[in-house]
Amino acid sequence: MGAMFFACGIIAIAFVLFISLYLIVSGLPAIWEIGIVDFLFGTKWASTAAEPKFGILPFILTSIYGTCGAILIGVPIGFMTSVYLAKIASPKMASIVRPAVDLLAGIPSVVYGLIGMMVLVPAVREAFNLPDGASLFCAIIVLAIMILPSIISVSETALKAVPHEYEEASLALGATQIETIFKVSAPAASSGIAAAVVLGIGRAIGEAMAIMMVAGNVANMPSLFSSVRFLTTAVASEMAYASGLQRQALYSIALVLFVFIMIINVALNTLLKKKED
Amino acid sequence: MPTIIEAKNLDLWYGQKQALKKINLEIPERQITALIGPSGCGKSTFLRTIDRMNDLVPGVRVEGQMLYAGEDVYSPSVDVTWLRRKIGMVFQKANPFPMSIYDNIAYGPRIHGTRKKSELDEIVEKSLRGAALWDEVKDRLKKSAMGLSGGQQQRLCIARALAVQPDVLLMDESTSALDPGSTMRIEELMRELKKDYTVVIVTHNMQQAARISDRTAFFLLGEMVEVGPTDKIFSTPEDKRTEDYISGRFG
Amino acid sequence: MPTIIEAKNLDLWYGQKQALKKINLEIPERQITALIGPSGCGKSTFLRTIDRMNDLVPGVRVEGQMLYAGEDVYSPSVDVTWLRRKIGMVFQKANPFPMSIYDNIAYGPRIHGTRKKSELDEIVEKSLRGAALWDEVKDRLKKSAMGLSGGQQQRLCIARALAVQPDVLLMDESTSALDPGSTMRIEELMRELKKDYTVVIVTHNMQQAARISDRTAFFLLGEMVEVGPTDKIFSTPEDKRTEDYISGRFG
Amino acid sequence: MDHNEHKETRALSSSRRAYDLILRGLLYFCAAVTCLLLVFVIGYIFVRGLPHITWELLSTSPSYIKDTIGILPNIVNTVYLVVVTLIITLPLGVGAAVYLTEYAQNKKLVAAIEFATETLTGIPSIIFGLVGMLFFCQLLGLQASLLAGSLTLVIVTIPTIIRTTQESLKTVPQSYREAALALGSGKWYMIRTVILPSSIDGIVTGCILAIGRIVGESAALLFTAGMGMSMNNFFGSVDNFVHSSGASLTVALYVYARERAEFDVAFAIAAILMILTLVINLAASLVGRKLKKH
Amino acid sequence: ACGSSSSSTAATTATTSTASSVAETLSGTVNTNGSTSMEDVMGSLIEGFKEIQPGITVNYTGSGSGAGITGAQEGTCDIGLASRDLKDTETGVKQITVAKDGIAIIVNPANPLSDLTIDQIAQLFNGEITNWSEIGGNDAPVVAIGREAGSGTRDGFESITGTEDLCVYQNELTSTGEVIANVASNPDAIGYASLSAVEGDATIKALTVGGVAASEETVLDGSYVIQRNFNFIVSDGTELSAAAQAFVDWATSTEASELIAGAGAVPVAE
Ligand SMILES: Nc1ncnc2c1ncn2[C@@H]1O[C@H](COP(=O)(O)OP(=O)(O)OP(=O)(O)O)[C@@H](O)[C@H]1O
Ligand SMILES: Nc1ncnc2c1ncn2[C@@H]1O[C@H](COP(=O)(O)OP(=O)(O)OP(=O)(O)O)[C@@H](O)[C@H]1O
Ligand SMILES: [Mg+2]
Ligand SMILES: [Mg+2]
Ligand SMILES: O=P([O-])([O-])[O-]
Repeated sequence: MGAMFFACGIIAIAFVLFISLYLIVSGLPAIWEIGIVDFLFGTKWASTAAEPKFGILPFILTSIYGTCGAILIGVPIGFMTSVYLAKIASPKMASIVRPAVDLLAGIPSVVYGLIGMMVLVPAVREAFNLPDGASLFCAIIVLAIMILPSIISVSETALKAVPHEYEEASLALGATQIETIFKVSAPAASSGIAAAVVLGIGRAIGEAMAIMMVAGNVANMPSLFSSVRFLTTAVASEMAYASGLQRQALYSIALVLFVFIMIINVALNTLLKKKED
Repeated sequence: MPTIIEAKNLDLWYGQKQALKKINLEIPERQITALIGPSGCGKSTFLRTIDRMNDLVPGVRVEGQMLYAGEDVYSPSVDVTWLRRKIGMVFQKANPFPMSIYDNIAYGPRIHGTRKKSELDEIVEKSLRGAALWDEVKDRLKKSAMGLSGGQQQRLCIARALAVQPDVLLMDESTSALDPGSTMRIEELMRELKKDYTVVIVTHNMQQAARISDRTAFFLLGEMVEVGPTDKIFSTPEDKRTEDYISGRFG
Repeated sequence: MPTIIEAKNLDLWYGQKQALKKINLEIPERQITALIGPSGCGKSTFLRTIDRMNDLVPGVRVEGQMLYAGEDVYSPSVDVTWLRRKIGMVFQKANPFPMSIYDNIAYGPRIHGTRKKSELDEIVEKSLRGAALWDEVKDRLKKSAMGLSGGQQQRLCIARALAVQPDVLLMDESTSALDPGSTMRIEELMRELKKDYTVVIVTHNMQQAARISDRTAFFLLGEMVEVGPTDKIFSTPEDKRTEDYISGRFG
Repeated sequence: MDHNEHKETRALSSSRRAYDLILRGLLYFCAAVTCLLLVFVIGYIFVRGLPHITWELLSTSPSYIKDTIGILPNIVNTVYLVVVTLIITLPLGVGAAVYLTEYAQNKKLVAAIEFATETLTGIPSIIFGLVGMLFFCQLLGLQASLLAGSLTLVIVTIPTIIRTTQESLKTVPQSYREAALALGSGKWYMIRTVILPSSIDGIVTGCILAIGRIVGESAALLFTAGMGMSMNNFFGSVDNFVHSSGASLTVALYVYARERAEFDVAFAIAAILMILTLVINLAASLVGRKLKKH
Repeated sequence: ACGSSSSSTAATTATTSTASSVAETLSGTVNTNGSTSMEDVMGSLIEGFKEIQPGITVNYTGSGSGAGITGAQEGTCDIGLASRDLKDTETGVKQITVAKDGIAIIVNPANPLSDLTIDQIAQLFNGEITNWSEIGGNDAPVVAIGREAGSGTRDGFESITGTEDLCVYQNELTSTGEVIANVASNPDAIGYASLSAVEGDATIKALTVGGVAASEETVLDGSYVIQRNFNFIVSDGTELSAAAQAFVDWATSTEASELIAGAGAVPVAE
């Protein structure tokens, strides 16, 4: 029996090793063949052209810009909302908003994509007088909304874990509630809030379907109102039909994405560990 | 001695439950007043009513008056941040902020608008000296306050309270979690402090009350049974219940 | 009385730390042997070595012999499930399973292969009677054991141990968490049990050891200092340290 | 202390008041933005979706000849994915959790497994889709089929099951283990009769969360399970069971919204998914609350 | 691995005879994957086939012609679907043509233009014409909507208009339906899509090319030049399962012609 449980336990490691090895084994050859500099820093992706070009800088930059944009919008709003929920909202209000936030967290990403493409894309086209609304901007907004729930709930948990004594001490010194929250509670919860941010980054950089529906999917160098491809959507949009070097290059993109995710994972782990100490 | 704090017919309810019943109590300036009584009798509640820390508890209702320097602390013209600045509080469990020792002390002054480094340095030193902690920490002001021992942390909290220049210091069982050595140091400190401050302490330790307080008030089941000079309360209490409690017959 | 359990030069280490040092101790059949000594001296460790419950602790190392019925419990030919069946154990905190009273008692017999309803019914009744609990619970055998009082739960645990028909019953401070009434009932029960079982108890309560045990062994810092008839240990101990401990001079 | 000074400094200084006001304003503003977003997203989907949820939609297959759309096959496909995935992932996940809490001695190995599960949690679905397509569909020759989709989802959901089970196993009091062992129980018997029953709540929570993940998954399914919209008869033959392809509800939403421009159907599916999410969250919090009571 | 593992046969005598003269009943699953242009045709064929072979389930996944060809090569489906002919580089598979289809050039109904020449079309897509007013339309930027690189429609369109690798797309969409929806919602857009999907859709407008309107007749007689084949792609090496073979046989027989025509494409069976 023990051996069977051991086997089950090993499976999780096996999966991760399997996925990592698979990506490395199938992703490295194309990088090798294309040349690492041409691959990572090439600005043109034309995988099916007569003279194919495999530069993924547009995807990398788009993913970075998109993620940063989403964080820039999502984190302040999410953090402020979590403060509101943890410290200011009446219990009744909180008991309504919190399940709604959970609901937002559970909604499948295609649903966000649907609303994005039906509401946001046309609205952006109108508002900014663009030929087409599908753009990096829309992707950023959708991502910001999608990471909001996890940022809210993780930082709310962190804020709630701040010992009440800190707050009492601050209030007893004549600080106002707001001063107490921002000068004592938030710094005391900072590692938890940082974890929320990193989690948000992980979510945003890994999302594919929702942004596939709003970003336009042309392999342009990123700019706010142009149609762009992310690392994830670059894999998704050509995966079905790619063959040969093109397909290997897709693995290489997935490998790059995987490296990003691993970095984020390690960061998250360290932050959470630090919090425990 | 002039009275600085005075409760007049003070009633307090937590929701349905009445925790203080018609309390009348005068606390004179620059003395140590001890509040004693069995667990749950309302000592902490009374203390936290003085600087309105009870406002934080949902469903609290107060009737009657609590006067500080002649003014009702619950009157609309009183700003609670000002009130709490004038009336410092030290809690049972030492609760330094997770920051450096310096920042802990400077927290209050900064809140109240002192920004200049030189001024802050001065306040920090003065407060730490006032709390008899300066010599022990002067070399590690930038280190985290969490690294101090329990007794040092509690003195840090006293220093932090002193840094905003209060008139009154409320201490709720502030030595009960400490070892005898640390307790002794803090008791010495209190004796020192009463030269400049009015001190109100809550304690379960009868010896402590007898040792350091000038006046003692005995609470029971939300009522203030008896108050008077500490000697008198401990030697010839007027009320039978006070005598029973002091002689250890209940509580 | 013949010896049923015997430790010979028993050493035990938790990692680097030696918890038992060259213990030599004979435990006679159908008597109550009490192990006494200050906290941390190794009483529980000794008890848990008898039925090899220490196997659960990572990094435990045993040297010397622990004989049960003449055979070393650590010899490879000994099956621990058989051993633990023959040597029942009752813990300090009552630990009934979160199941019905009936299933708690039937748990052991079922492990060891008894499946027939009628047989189980009989065992359950007999064990509960043996633990003096039958009358109190016979109407609610199907109810959860968690609904019993602390004292009842502890007797249930004794009944559960009896249900697998052990030879020996080990009880590690099994009454220390109980009120005096429940303690008395369990002490009566032990006196009853020693007609059929060998009982080894660990207790901090000197009076309890004196009241119910036939023999007493005194442990100190991992050593077994002295063993003998209880009367003798409590009246005229041979070792100075035993005397000091019993008269309350340390521990 | 000087009494005049009291009077002067009594009210909040203007800079403090401004700090207070601005931050408080920001707090309320951000909370309001979030709430409006919540109301908008939830409201918009229900308003656009609910009217189009008809019995016909729920109970038929789509037909090109009659030009009608029904999502019954997608509902059935989703159920298939949930059931098959759970049947595989549950024993594996619970087994791994049992190994970690009951058997593992090697601290390093435990840490490695825990790190691995956390890593799996963070891997984006699209990578699961890619690897799943390559490994299950191509190398194992399963084609793009619901079975390949389920196997991919096993990898996706296993960390959830491991984590929730492990958490509740940790709350089982050590004294239950001691009691069982002291009665001569073997380890596996103890786990089966005492440990697992006591942590059933955690296992159920894990299942509910896994179902939520399966129902909401799209990127990992698009390339592994295909987009078939017709009714599959899974139990007709082994062949059908192993290699029918088909779209789950989320994938169908994607197809109808993107490729067919059938927005009413897409919103109807969105509303259904939203209701499912609501039910799943509710169930999880109910079980979670029960768990806390123990 | 394409065909062999894919199907079980209830009646073991699998025939390769042409029409499926309702003789034997087969069972199994046939997964088809590929061209999104062929969606309407496949949808109709699948339903028609279900009536004569109720035991066989045919699934259709619309992921583009390139995916269909790759799928057939790699065995991730039984039958690949491609709206273009195989290239020399695509080995290991063969094509079976089921129908011909026009590629309609579509604009928003609000666009005043109704006819373009092949040259004008090429210029609109390769970025030489950037404003509709240059060719007599509104003063508005041209929004060229294209398909993903693996698309058969894109391949057909670009090779016929001579714009391979030259097109400047505002948006690269992955299916026929998306292109139609996008053009329908953007007054300045121009795109290309399967005629079978465009016919009878009032949300967009199909232009005439050099004066010829796209229709079954003009496609069949070759006067509408932007056209291509609808093909089944099957593995060279592995034999199709009985169920898949039955489907292919039936779909390429005259029995299916009416259904194909009904879906807007031009049947080729004789
Ligand atoms: N936040 C609260 N909500 C409701 N009731 C409370 C609250 N705080 C205290 N009480 C009740 O008010 C009564 C007085 O409590 P208080 O804490 O003032 O007692 P105390 O004299 O300080 O006791 P102790 O010596 O144990 O600290 C008690 O019955 C207590 O249960
Ligand atoms: N699992 C363990 N790992 C390491 N050391 C242990 C472990 N259990 C006990 N010890 C150590 O072994 C020594 C003996 O412990 P033991 O529990 O046997 O004492 P005891 O006599 O039962 O004490 P008490 O009366 O407090 O129950 C102690 O020093 C204790 O710290
Ligand atoms: Mg108190
Ligand atoms: Mg012990
Ligand atoms: O979907 P396509 O027919 O254009 O490949």
